[in-house]
Amino acid sequence: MPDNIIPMLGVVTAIRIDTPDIKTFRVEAVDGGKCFEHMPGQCAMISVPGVGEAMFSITSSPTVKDYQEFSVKKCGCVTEWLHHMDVGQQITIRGPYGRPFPVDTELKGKDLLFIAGGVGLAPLHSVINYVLDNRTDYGAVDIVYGSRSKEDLLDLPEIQSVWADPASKMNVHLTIDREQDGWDGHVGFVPNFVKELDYKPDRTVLVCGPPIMIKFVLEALTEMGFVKTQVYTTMELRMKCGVGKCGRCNIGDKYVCKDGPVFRFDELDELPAEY
Amino acid sequence: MQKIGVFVCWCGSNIAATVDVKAVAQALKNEAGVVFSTDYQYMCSENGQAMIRQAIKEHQLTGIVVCSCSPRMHEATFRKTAVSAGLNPYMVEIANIREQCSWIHKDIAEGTEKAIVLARAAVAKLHKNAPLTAGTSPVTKRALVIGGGIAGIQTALDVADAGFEVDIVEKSPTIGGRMAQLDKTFPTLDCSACILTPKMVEAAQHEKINIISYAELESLSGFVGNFTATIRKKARFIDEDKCSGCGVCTEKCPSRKGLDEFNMKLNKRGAVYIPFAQAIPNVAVIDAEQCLHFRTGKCGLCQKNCSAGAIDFEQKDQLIERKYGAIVVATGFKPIDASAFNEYAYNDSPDVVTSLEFERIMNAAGPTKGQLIRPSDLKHPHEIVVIQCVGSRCTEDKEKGKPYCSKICCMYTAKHAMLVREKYPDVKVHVFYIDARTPGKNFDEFYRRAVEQYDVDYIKGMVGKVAVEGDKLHVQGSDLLNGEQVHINADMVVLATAIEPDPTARSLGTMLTASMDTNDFFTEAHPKLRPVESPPAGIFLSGVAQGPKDIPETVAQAGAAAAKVIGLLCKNELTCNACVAQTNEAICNGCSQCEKVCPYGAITYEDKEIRSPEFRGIRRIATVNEAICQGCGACTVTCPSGAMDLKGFTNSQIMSEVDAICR
Amino acid sequence: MQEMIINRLRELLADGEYAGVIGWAQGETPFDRTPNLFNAEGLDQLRYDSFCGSNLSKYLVQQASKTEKKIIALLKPCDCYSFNQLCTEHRIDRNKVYVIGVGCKGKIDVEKIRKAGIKGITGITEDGDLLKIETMYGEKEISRKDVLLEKCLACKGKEHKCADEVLGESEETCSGDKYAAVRRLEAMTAEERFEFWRGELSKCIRCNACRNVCPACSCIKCVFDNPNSGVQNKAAADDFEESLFHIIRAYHVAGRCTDCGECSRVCPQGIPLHLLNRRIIQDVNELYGDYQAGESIGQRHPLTDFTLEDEEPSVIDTRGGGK
Amino acid sequence: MSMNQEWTPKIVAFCCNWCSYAGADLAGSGRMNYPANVKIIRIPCSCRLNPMFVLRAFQRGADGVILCGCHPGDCHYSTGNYYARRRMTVLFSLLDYMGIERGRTRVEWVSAAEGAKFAATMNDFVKTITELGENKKLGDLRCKK
Amino acid sequence: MMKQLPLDRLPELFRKISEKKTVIAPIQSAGQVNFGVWTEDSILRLDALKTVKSAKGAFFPQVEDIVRFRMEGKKIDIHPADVLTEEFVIFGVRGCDARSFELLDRVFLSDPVDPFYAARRQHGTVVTLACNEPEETCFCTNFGIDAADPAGDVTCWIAGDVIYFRANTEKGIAFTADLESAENESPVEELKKNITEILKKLPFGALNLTGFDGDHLMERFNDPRWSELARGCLGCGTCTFVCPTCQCYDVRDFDTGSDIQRYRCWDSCMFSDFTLMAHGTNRPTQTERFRQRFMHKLVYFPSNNEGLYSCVGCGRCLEKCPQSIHIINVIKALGVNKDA
Repeated sequence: MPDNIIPMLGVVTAIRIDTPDIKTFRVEAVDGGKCFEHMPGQCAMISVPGVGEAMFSITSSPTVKDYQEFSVKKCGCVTEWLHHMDVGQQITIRGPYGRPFPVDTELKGKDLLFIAGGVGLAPLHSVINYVLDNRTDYGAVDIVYGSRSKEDLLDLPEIQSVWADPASKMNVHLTIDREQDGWDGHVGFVPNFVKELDYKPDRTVLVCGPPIMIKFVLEALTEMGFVKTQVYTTMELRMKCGVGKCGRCNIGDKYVCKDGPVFRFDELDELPAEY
Repeated sequence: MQKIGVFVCWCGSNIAATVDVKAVAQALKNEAGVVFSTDYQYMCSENGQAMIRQAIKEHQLTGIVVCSCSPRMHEATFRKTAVSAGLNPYMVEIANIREQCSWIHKDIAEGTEKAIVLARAAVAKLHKNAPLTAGTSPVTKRALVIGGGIAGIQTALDVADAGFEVDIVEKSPTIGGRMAQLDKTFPTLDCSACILTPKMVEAAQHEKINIISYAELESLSGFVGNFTATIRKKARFIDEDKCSGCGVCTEKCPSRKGLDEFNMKLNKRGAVYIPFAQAIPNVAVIDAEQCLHFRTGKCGLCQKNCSAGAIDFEQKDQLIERKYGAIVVATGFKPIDASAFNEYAYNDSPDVVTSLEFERIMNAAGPTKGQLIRPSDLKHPHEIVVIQCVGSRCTEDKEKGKPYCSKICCMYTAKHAMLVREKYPDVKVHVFYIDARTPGKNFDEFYRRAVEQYDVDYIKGMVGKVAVEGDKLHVQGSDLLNGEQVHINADMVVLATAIEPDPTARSLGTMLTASMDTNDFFTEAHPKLRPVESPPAGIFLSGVAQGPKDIPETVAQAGAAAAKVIGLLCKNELTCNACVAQTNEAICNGCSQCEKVCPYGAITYEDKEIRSPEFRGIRRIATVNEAICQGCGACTVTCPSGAMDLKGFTNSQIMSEVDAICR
Repeated sequence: MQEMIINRLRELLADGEYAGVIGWAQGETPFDRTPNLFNAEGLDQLRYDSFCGSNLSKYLVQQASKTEKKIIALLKPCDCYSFNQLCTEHRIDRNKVYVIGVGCKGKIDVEKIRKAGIKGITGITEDGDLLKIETMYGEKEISRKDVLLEKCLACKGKEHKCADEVLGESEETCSGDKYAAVRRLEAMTAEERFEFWRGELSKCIRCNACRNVCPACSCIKCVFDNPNSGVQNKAAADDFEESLFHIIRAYHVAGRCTDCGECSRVCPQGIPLHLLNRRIIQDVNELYGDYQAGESIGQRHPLTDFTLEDEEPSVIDTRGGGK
Repeated sequence: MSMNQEWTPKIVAFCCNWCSYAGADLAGSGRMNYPANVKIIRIPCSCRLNPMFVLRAFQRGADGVILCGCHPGDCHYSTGNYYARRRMTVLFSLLDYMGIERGRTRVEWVSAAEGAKFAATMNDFVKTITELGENKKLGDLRCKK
Repeated sequence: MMKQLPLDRLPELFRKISEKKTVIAPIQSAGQVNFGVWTEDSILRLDALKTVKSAKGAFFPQVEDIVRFRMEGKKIDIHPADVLTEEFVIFGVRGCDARSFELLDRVFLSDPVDPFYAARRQHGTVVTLACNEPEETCFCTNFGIDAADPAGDVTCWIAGDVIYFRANTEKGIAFTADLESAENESPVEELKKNITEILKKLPFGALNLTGFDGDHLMERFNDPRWSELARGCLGCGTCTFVCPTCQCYDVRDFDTGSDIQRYRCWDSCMFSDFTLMAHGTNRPTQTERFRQRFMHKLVYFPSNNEGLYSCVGCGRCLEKCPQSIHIINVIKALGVNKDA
């Protein structure tokens, strides 16, 4: 059966409400197990027939054996529909698409710094858990994560109970944009927080979040002595086919769906700033 | 995705006899989004409603479809049920499986199949429903009555008595209107002034009524509950606060060339005048076009003689801006111009008069002090001919006459004839008529009295020509009953002229966006059910402005309009219609087409900052005033981009219904 | 005339009062004329001749709102109707445009020359009514009036309905009864008409050229591009959708279409789209009184108006067609 | 509906809420029979009928579309049916011009008191459409099973 | 060895082929010539140099169903559409369109292979036809295409009233197997020479394409003249849809009432909603969209495909652009030699 256009069936086996506008869906194949294998940073096309098809990054780590998870922010008709569905609903899914984070090559053995804002944690979530499951392959791991408010922090229970657990040997730094009752953590924007944390420029950085945050994080990192070859991010553009044929998601001569979504910043520098 | 509950009603056997309700409930279970489906004997019963309430809570329903009788019957019921279970009332759809299904079909299979389709359509629509909330707007507790005739006065009095402020805007120097000009009223023959002037005084003295005379509405903006009117109070060159109405100025005025409007221009008046003795306000007015002071800069006799110092030649028009919650149109009528009817020699002989002119001649306060004399030679007439339907029921020449019946002419003609015969038994009165239309309490009796007791000569037929022959008027007409030509040498001819809306009505209608018929009468919001309202909310109709009527009808309508006004003004805020049009600003072109088809003037345009993927910047955008919009949807179809949509009946809702039906 | 226009524009543009001129630029082939915005320096690229058939009024929708300054537009007599209609619909601010009415004696349709079998055209010169055509296969001749644009055959006259000034002479090029083609269709049976339109519309490739060029189709977002409209569609998947697009388009511009003929001019498949609009125009004129969209600014078009005595829809049964 | 069933026309009737829908209700309470293949969609006013709805119905397999509204002059919103009248005239004429059978679309004014007229109109319309046969020209093939 | 057939016997040949295979050829319908299925009643127009739409639709149709979904409750059934299994012949393809198939192959046959396209390619036989009378809008010469001797499974020449065939591939040999051999190939040689002479006279026959390559990507992209070039562009898809090499597509769902039909259809990067997402688009004005189309053809595609341009010089856009803006404008305006 042709597999790059024709989707396969998935069934939603669990739904978690993360924030007021983000839900995480657990998807399994109809007969149980994962629909396909993937690597951290890769995406999948999920569709609701009659409503539409949209690309989502796979939030769960490849090391999870039985299912895949997707954290979805409500912002269009497909996501709207997904937010309204119940457990047991079938959806269609195809993938995995794109180039993953180089977890088994360039990132291996490195000291890592994850910087995320809002729903931007979703693509990094997969990498972080992958790193956690292969903890000895990597050096120091720091996670800087910020959101508008406490309620908008994705995966907070997991962050606090797993990532922040000393056994994980990861440093987690959370921040929210504005003061809030019941929050005694850091307050301030992510880029400034990164500067305050004053990392040495020997880390490999994975950053994901709203474009404006990425811009300022990049400026902050440059100020701190980081160079672009150290910094990875993921891109998001309108996609349809997922295989570099429909002609929609290119940045210059690269297709986000095929050559991305993970890019190193020095690679982006050689491409038109059309994103 | 909605979670929908479907409730199929048996309506006893009304539905269940020709629709397999269980099958319908079962079939609907398979529809996307339907999580609960059941049937029950009487959904509208307390038990049925309780079942709905329970299902809403138990299944966390986001919407319900009730398959039952017509929504015209129980939509409101089930909406209330939904509300009581915490659901938005607009998340209820009714599938009409009784009137439009079970009652018209005999075959169960057929009826069941159709009921399923209708229910599916309702489910499909419900999928696209969104909770709606009706907006509210505050109410200014003051009414504006345009026109100070009996209609306006009565409305104002009734509204003011209920405790609300009322302004009467009257374009002439005094209130009173046409009724003040009348001598006696039919069918009781009591004196018009005697019954009107107390009302005028009552209005003048009412602490809630403010009379703005010699003034006209200049502009109006806003909407029901929130109108802002600008009123132009014309300069009368008299300080209303100082003038005592003593009348000295009117006697001193050397100019005598003015034509007395109150007396239908049958006599002259000074340049400074008080329209009539009981005028309210009892204040003089200067006719600037006639006044020597204004024409030559000299004179000023009135000023010199006014002990109150009320004469103010420097007075200017004054603009008054005020907010109102309701507007009442009581602009009344005027007789049509009889000069177009020269076949009746109206232009050739002063002894051919209109009925209203005749009314003044008969009136004790009129130009002849109530003496019946001919205007030409002041001689007593012996033979009078009245011609009815002059300009009424005129279908052939639209320029000249009116297609409608003026309604009051038959009765006032009978009244005139009777009064003449009563006072001057020597005078013979002939009346040419087409039909004598006398429906009304005691009307026909009145007419018959004229014929039988007063021996008025009623001739069924039309007058062909009136010719001036010496000091006589040769009337040539036909008597249809006897089939012969009639020739009468009359001393006077009275034309029972048609009445037409006041000439200011048309421009006023445009200002109010109130619709009017081709004869310039204001159109009611519904000819049967809303006869005293104009289609735009907050505009009410009183008196002849809406259509020909006599005094009691006018007063009745004035009271009805007042009741509507009171009903509006006693609310602190208005709940708008929830199913109103709405602009999708991101795709509105600002092209102004929707505005053109809106019957209520609910759409205006604003320059707005738009940030959509297609456009960033400032653009002209249509805005719907929810307080005015009645939800007809005319705008939605005119809108080329589909930016205008109607809540509750959106494009996607209707298309979903279509899809479901055609599936 | 081109010289005269350029000289006048040089004068107007000299003091910086205007943001520029919307006109036609010389393209790569001898007869390519591309709409563009010119400033004083670029004026030597401006062309005005028999190949400037395109209607520039719609470009003003964007340009006039972008610039603070007024903009100059070159409009042919027929373009003026579109301009007025756009002003009526508040899509162009009349005060921000200085309209130079340019004379027009009919424009040439190169496609018609090609259709006449003339291949490899490398140059065209006019000699009165005669066109001398240089081609890769030798010199050819053709009568100018035989290759006028379809729209010129329904010329609305030589008057500029909105010009602030007029340069050059115009000539009416109307070929007589502009409803002749509509009537020919009406005379067919319903079956024949259906076959005619199916044949024509089945060629449609949904390139949207007709829509995008149409001055009446100035929607910020067209219903066919709007996922919420219920008719969004990018390609005609079957016969129905081919018709649907054109029916809805014709209906949406009903009462507003000035019959500028651009839809048919730009159709790559040569579909006579103007015949749909013209039929509506004919209907409206016959049923609701003469109306010319864009005759002046501020008109109320027949579909946003009514009279109490309007015909019932069943009137169609008794009129042309209906067989 | 099963495939082997004999063809019966599908009719969509758009009825204005104030007059014609009430007229249809009256036909119902008077037990006046008309074919079950007429399905009514309630709209607030005849002027709410977007030509797109008519085309949509045909696309989805309707064989006839009828609009019922208040009699001219009786519109609840005073002017709605006058606009509807012009719009439908132009639309129907265009469809006719494109070769669509004239009888497939109709406008009828039915007041709230005219239950009998409603039933008679529907009976007549169904008869007309039955004679015209299946709508083959304006249907979307993908919607046919 | 060439084969031949009198031109007037071509319908006979078509009739014979169409017993087993579908024949697609330039056919006139409602006044326009496009590739379509040949039947006895068709008006065959081999003399028409350019069909309005290119021949690409034979392999990459404007609309094609890919999968159907049936939904019931929370369940979904997936029914993929069948790929093509019948043989067909596309006859009368010109050299430029024939090249376009090779370019489309680069996209659709690269990993992962597009099954629908691949099946059509597998079952289709391409019969090309030399261009006896190239037109002024032709500029195929710039891309190494020989209009006098086009590629394809079979190449044909019409010389006088005889049509000559040369099989180039296995499929081609099968196609020509039953035809009689050509007695004399010199008319073809004569014709080719003739055509070659005409091709030399093409006004846009020798464009300077220096600088249009992956190495100069940023320079071309950042050229300030794009906005000037794009100003008259209507944003319609005429150029895209007549273009033999444009391959962008959209995937859409249609609710038939009983199921969901997913289909794909041609799309155009010139359309304003091409890259539109819920919160905006990365190509907000026509300038960016216009640039994308030509950058793709002249820079991005060659960058990913060993310098191969995604243009075959057919010239359809020159003839069909409503406002006469086309690739020649872009090449001439942005070409490196202009800067020099």
